[in-house]
Amino acid sequence: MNYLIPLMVVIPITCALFLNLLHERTRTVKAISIIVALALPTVPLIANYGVQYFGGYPPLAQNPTIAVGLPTLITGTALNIFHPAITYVFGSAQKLMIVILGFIALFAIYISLYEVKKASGVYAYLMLMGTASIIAMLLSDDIFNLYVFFEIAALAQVGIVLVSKVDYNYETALKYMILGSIASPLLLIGIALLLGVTGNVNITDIVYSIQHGLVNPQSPVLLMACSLIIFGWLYGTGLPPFHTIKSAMYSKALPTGAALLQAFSVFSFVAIGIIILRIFSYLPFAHIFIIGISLVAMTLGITMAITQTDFKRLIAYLAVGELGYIGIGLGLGTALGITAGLFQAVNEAVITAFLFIGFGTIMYKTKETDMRKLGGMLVETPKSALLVLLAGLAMAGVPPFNAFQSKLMLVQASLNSGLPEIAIIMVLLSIVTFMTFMRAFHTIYLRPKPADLEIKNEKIPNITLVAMVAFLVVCLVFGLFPQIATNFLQGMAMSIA
Amino acid sequence: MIEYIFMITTILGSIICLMQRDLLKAAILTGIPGASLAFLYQYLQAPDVALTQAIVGSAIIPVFFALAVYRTRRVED
Amino acid sequence: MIMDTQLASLLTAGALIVIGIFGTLFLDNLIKKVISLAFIGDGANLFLIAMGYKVGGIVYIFLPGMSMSNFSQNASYPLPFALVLTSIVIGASTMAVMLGIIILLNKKYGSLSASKILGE
Amino acid sequence: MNIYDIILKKIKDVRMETGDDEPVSNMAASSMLTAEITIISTLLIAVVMLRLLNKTLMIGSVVLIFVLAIVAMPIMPRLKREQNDSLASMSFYVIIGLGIIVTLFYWGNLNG
Repeated sequence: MNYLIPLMVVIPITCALFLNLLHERTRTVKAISIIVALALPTVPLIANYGVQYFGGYPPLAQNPTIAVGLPTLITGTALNIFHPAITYVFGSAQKLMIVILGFIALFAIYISLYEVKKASGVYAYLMLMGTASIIAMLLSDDIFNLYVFFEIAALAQVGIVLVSKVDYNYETALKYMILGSIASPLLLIGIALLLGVTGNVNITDIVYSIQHGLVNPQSPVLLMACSLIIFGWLYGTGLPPFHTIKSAMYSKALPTGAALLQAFSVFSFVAIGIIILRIFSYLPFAHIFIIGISLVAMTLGITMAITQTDFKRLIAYLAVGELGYIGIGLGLGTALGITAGLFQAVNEAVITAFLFIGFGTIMYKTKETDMRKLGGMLVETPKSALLVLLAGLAMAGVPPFNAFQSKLMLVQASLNSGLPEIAIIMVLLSIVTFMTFMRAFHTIYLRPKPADLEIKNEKIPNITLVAMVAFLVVCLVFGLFPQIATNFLQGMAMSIA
Repeated sequence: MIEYIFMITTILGSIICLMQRDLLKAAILTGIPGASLAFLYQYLQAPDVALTQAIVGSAIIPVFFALAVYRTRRVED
Repeated sequence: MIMDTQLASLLTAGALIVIGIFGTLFLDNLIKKVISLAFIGDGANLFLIAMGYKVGGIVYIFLPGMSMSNFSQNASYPLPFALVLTSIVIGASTMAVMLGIIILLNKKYGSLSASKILGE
Repeated sequence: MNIYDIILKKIKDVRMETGDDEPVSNMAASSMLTAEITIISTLLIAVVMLRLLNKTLMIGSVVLIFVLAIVAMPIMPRLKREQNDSLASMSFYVIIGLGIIVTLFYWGNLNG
């Protein structure tokens, strides 16, 4: 029994509920948040790989004591290997992704604790709840369990936007909830159709049923289920047609919240995307569709980013556009492509969190997000300006940083699959990404300071700089030694492809 | 046979509820599809879900809506 | 019997979803939008319940005195029903959050019109 | 009148139609121009992938899209206006997207 696997989800949820009760006790809230945030990346780091069956019911084939005396109707058929319990699978790919998610959540929580005078238990509660549900989505091998945590994550994201006190945050949150209440029942119906055809909610068993001919793979009901699950996936991750609302959500959150929100999107993209690939990869059209929607997301996200005047919205659109690169990797469907896609997901989560927190220092100093009213910040914050510049270089895929390695792998994968056009588009859009970032950097930092810009005389908290340096170190390590990451991810990619 | 009646009341109730101009009436009328669905679940061999739906659908959700209407405005503008 | 109960309840679920989507898209009042969203959720739940229904079956509760083989052949499939319980509660809590935001927005704008509050 | 002025004038015209009365700065015009070129070139390169299906179809559609893009030149301001933050347009595109996805999956897998 490997108790650390359920604890990865249980610890943050329990502490989150507890934090919500402690409303006024600032110091207790701070102490508990610091300890729990530290636990987020360390627990998956020390946990051993394994499988957790909730309730202690492994499949009958692995549990001979129960199987004794059962009729052959049960032990002789596929029922023998089906999973009766909710199953959590913790492999090497999950380990890397959960550690990275925990790392981002750790710094988001620390910065949120030190940037405000009075630590708010509610904000920490929402961040921990969201992180726990995304960890559960990555671990879960049960599609309904995934749906439940998907809904909790959506509510936590809305909550993070609601507490931000940015203008028009309530309106954006309500829009997101309305669109979500259209999309998530449709995702539920997709799961219901899958359940109706295969009689199962465990993904391994569904894949077994489809591959061994227990159900007809070409049945139109399965096609319908695939399209509805893909629609729910688009909603959860902010691919078009949901890219406007998702980028609005990022821009209405606090910088720490935005950094965490995009990490949620990236990892739920990976979690649900892998499930779609595992179940429906026998449909040739599923791959074509994933590549197509990723291209649309990249193009729309990056071109919309160029035309923005609000820098938070600009990074938000860039974050949506970068999701397309992961989708290309998953959609190519080869082992190299999927490894590259997963690697890009890890890199993007780190880099975008880095950028959101880096540009967040501007908001901290000026309370202004409109680029037309900003300028000359280089003199005020030289250290964070340098770090933001490095983050932008990393996002555009400049060597020695990590995104260079993953984008190179993506280009190689698309060339190997005989689709050089995708490689050309990816390179082109990387250049445009770099140009967009440099435009924002120039207007905010380099151009002369406008006369009416008020700069508050407050020092940026040290923890913010520490967090940015830590993200930079992760970027450099994965950039110089990409094998560290790809070795973790390769196993999962091989099993899907 | 009786389940068909509940199906019809569910659909008609939801349409009538959305056609009201008085929001308080609309809020209370959401109880009709909720309660019909609870009976329907009973006939579809799911008694435990029927119990939950009877509480949530015919009591809690209409009360939520009615409270929201009470705190905001009653007539649609 | 014109139509079997399972098909009829699937059609009812479809009708509820269509009514809900229509209401969400075309009704301007926010409270009515949320009521329509509740109908979409109800439709999805009814759909799941109809998946587990078995024509001529019995309720899936094993009472003392029942024959094991009769039960295992005729009982309806309980897994979807267990899922619906969770789904109902999730739907109700989402609804509560939305209504809370609507009350706050009504204070700010003095109106419940979606085109006034959520346009642009 | 060089090309840059023509483009600036076109963007101003489109702005005028939409009632958007912000002054058109150099920066805004050049970023609109970059976005415009990016979107057209991405579209053209993506269409080349149709070669896997049929070569004649690919050549025909590349030419067609090139001509259409030249005719409908300032695409980006219109595209930006479509992707605004109002709930009505967002839910419209969501429902259209749902319709397209469901249709594509039926058609694409039953005939593919």
